[in-house]
Amino acid sequence: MIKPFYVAGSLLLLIIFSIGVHYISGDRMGITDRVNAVASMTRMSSPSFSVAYYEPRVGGTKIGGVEKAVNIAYPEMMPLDRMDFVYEK
Amino acid sequence: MRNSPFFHFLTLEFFKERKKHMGVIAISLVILFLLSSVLFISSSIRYSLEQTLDQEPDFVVQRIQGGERVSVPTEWMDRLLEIHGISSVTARVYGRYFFKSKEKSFLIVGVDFMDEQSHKALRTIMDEVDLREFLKGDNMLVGGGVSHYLKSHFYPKGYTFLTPKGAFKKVHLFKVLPRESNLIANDMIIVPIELAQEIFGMNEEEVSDITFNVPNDDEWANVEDKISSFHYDLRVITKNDIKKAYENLYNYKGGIFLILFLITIVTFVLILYQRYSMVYSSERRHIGLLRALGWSINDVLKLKFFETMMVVIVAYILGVGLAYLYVFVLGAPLLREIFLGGANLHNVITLVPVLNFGILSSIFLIYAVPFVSAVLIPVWKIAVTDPKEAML
Amino acid sequence: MTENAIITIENLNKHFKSGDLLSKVLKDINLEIERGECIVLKGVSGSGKTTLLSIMGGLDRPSSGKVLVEGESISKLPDLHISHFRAQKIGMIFQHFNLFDHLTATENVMIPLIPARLSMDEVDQKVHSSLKLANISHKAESTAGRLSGGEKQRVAIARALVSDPAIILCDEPTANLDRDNSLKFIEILGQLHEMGKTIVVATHDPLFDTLSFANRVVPMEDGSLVGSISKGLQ
Amino acid sequence: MSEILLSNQVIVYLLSESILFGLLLIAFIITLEILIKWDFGSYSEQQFRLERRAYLVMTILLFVFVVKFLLLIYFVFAIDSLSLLVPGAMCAAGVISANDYGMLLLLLKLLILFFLLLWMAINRYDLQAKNYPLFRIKSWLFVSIFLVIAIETGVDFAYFGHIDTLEPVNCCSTLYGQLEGANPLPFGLNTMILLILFYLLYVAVMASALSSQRVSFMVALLLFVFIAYYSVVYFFGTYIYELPTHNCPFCMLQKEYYYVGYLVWGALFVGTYLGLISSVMEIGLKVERNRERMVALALLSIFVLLCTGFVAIYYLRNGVFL
Repeated sequence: MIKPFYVAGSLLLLIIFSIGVHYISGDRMGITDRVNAVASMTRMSSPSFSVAYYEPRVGGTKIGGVEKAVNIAYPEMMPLDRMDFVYEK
Repeated sequence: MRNSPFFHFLTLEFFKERKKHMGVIAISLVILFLLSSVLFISSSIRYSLEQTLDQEPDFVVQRIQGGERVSVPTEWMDRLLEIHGISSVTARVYGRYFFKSKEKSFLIVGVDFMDEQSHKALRTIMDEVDLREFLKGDNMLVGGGVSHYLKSHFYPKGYTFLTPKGAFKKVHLFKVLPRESNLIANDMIIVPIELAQEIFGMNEEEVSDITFNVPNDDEWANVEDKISSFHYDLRVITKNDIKKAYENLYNYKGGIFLILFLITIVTFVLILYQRYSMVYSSERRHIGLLRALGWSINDVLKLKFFETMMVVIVAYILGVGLAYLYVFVLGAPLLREIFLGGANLHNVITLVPVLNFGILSSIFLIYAVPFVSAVLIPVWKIAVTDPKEAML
Repeated sequence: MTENAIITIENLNKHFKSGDLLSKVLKDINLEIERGECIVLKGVSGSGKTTLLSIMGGLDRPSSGKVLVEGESISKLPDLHISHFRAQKIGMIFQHFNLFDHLTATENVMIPLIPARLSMDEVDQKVHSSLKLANISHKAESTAGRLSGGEKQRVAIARALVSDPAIILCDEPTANLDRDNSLKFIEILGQLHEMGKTIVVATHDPLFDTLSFANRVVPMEDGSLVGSISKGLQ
Repeated sequence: MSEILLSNQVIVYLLSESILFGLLLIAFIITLEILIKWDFGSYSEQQFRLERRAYLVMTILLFVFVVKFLLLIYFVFAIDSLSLLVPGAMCAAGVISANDYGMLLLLLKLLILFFLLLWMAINRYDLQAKNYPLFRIKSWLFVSIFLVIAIETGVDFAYFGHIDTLEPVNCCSTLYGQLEGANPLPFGLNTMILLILFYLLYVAVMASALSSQRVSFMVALLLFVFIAYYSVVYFFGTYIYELPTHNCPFCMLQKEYYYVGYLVWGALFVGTYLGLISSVMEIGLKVERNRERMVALALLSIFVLLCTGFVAIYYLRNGVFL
């Protein structure tokens, strides 16, 4: 192998290394802890994506029909054509 | 490796002909950068959301009428407490508060601050908050998005809510939740539970829904069955449903992107095929000479294979590294809007760095397999060059 | 086939098909070259010298007939073997030198040794002694593109010699050289002859007519050998 | 579109498989041409062209082998991550059993890797000979590999297209667990005899390999893989999980167990592959393949040591067996 190649190779290694350092030393827990604390306090973790009220909060849970403004975490209710929903078992 | 003439020659050739590879590396870089950025953002969001799942209650009981969630009477709580294996039954009061004209909405959540868990959590979120002060009057904690919105609409101190009963309720803005919690708290307003009930026009016997935990995993199905037969208009949601919703959310935006991305990949493959056919046909004499000097087809294949792998790996490291820098150091400006949307309150979240085998290998495969496949036939074509080309 | 023959060619034909047209480049060639012989293939361009040389060196394949090198047929070997044969037995010197202009002399000479999986030290040693033999060691680290025609030719010789082949094939070696350099080249060729290499030169350069150490001059005309002027082994 | 097909890993996996299939189709057409027109004695331009094209087949197969190997690991990994979407699944075992195609797909994959490896061993030998003596054998072998891969690619799509995200599946404890009274082990073996067989067969494999008893080596090896699979699932696995009731071949691939499953299964399967290939080559083609056999023995020994090690470490730490 030739010298410029060693240089290029060590540059690439440096990139990997600095990513690793940033990854390990980053304030991962600080962010996660705060988000978790909010979830723990409110007992709900509804992602506050910036969607309009008529948009579904979770993509793809219901295709066709009118989408209702529901909390992201709670999927649409079960279809109305299911009789076990109407009658108590 | 250091002592191998083959690698010496390989790197020598690669370096001297680097201009030929630059174009391909540049295209690869753009593609890899886009792909990795999107996957990094979506997996970071998913990671954060999954982390919050541990805080979530195992079960939620809601009441459904006409397909809409309606208030639950608090007496249900007592009936739940009678079931064995159920613990920490808690009432929740929450709902969206709309600015009809602007189509913007807040999520108002009522919290019982006397509860041990909430108390502890509040201290994690903000170091200096005087709970007694907070509970004295009508105060609220708001997320970053809400605070920004209120300020820009000339409500810097507080906001007067209009309850369904027609009364006005003035609530003082007490503190803003820290920016790090924006992922779930951006459009959130936290108030004491009684105040939330007042804003939503509920009486004291009503709550939005009821949550509880079932510590023994094996009992989950059992408990779910029991509660479902409780009342005909009742809906039970388990933590697994929520987990799945997050998984889908992640797959939805990432997956749709990936499918669109396939078109780019096809174009990429065609460009590569063209380019390598061209580059290699200009190398015919060159390779013919190597063959005349005693290189076998296998030797040339090996040379070209390593050359391709070097391009692939260099582009991969640079592309992923750049995406990492863009997403986790710079916070992915512009691109994160795809994931956060712009219809409601503007959100600026802090992304937690997430790297794992799943993402890295997916990026590698979706890039390297089409790449090498596109190059395979041109490489073979050049490797079987007749040695007599050298005589021409 | 005599016992001392290193290359034996029997009833060799070569034709190219372009469309419906069949052009016969070599017609029924029979030739035997002994070990240590120096042969000059003489003829105008287009007489088929280069094609014959390529077939002897395993760079091209005959359309019919036999080519034996050291008793083994090379005309129908799989690629791995014919490449090995080229690397081990043949040293090629081309008309246009055919150096990699962006590499240095040393790197150029190294190329034939790469498939052999030697260590870098062994390679260095072989390259060094070969450059010395071709009298070009002083330019070892110069880029090939910057060398003069004569120097390039000497690097090409070094490259042909580096794997110590038994046979040296030269295709119009002096076509791109001036008279001085041509004479120098012939001088080196003489040394190689003394070392016992079998040498085949395809040329139309009259300089080679009076070559003192050439054993035979074989004139070629329109794809056939027309007699041969033997000078006898010295 | 089903949620499964939107999962990133599934998209990447299916794309890679499709690309490989496209390449193999090219190789397949060339191979057919070779099988029909090949005439090694001929000096015609066509024959030389075929000889060159055979190198394309080789290049493609080499690439396909490498990628298929990586994809197998990726596949298991993707399946594992899908277990979040499929109700009831705790690990890959549940997702694999989500429909009838899963297990078939996994078996096909293992089979294909073996035959690709065999093809490459034959090809290596063939290229080193002077007249391509085995080209017909290897061409027919490739034709059959291609057909199996065609089926596999079909099953790929069938499998991922038919995973129901609403219907609950069984988790590994139901799939592999001992139901009351039922013995999951083959031939009514009990754990003790299973273990004795395991170590006996290992000794038999080593002994027959070192004494160059080719046929018995192959037989012993095949029996060993079979018994080893059950031993890991029903005995050694419980020591990896440190839980006497946890019988699952997939959970050990997860992060909780430091991905040790990849090492365990990798050593077993690659070792077996190499051993089988060396004996097939030796019996069928009378070629010495000592190196492969030695590597195979080394890998199998690593496998046995690893399994035994888990038991030993557990015993040393806790002073009891499970």
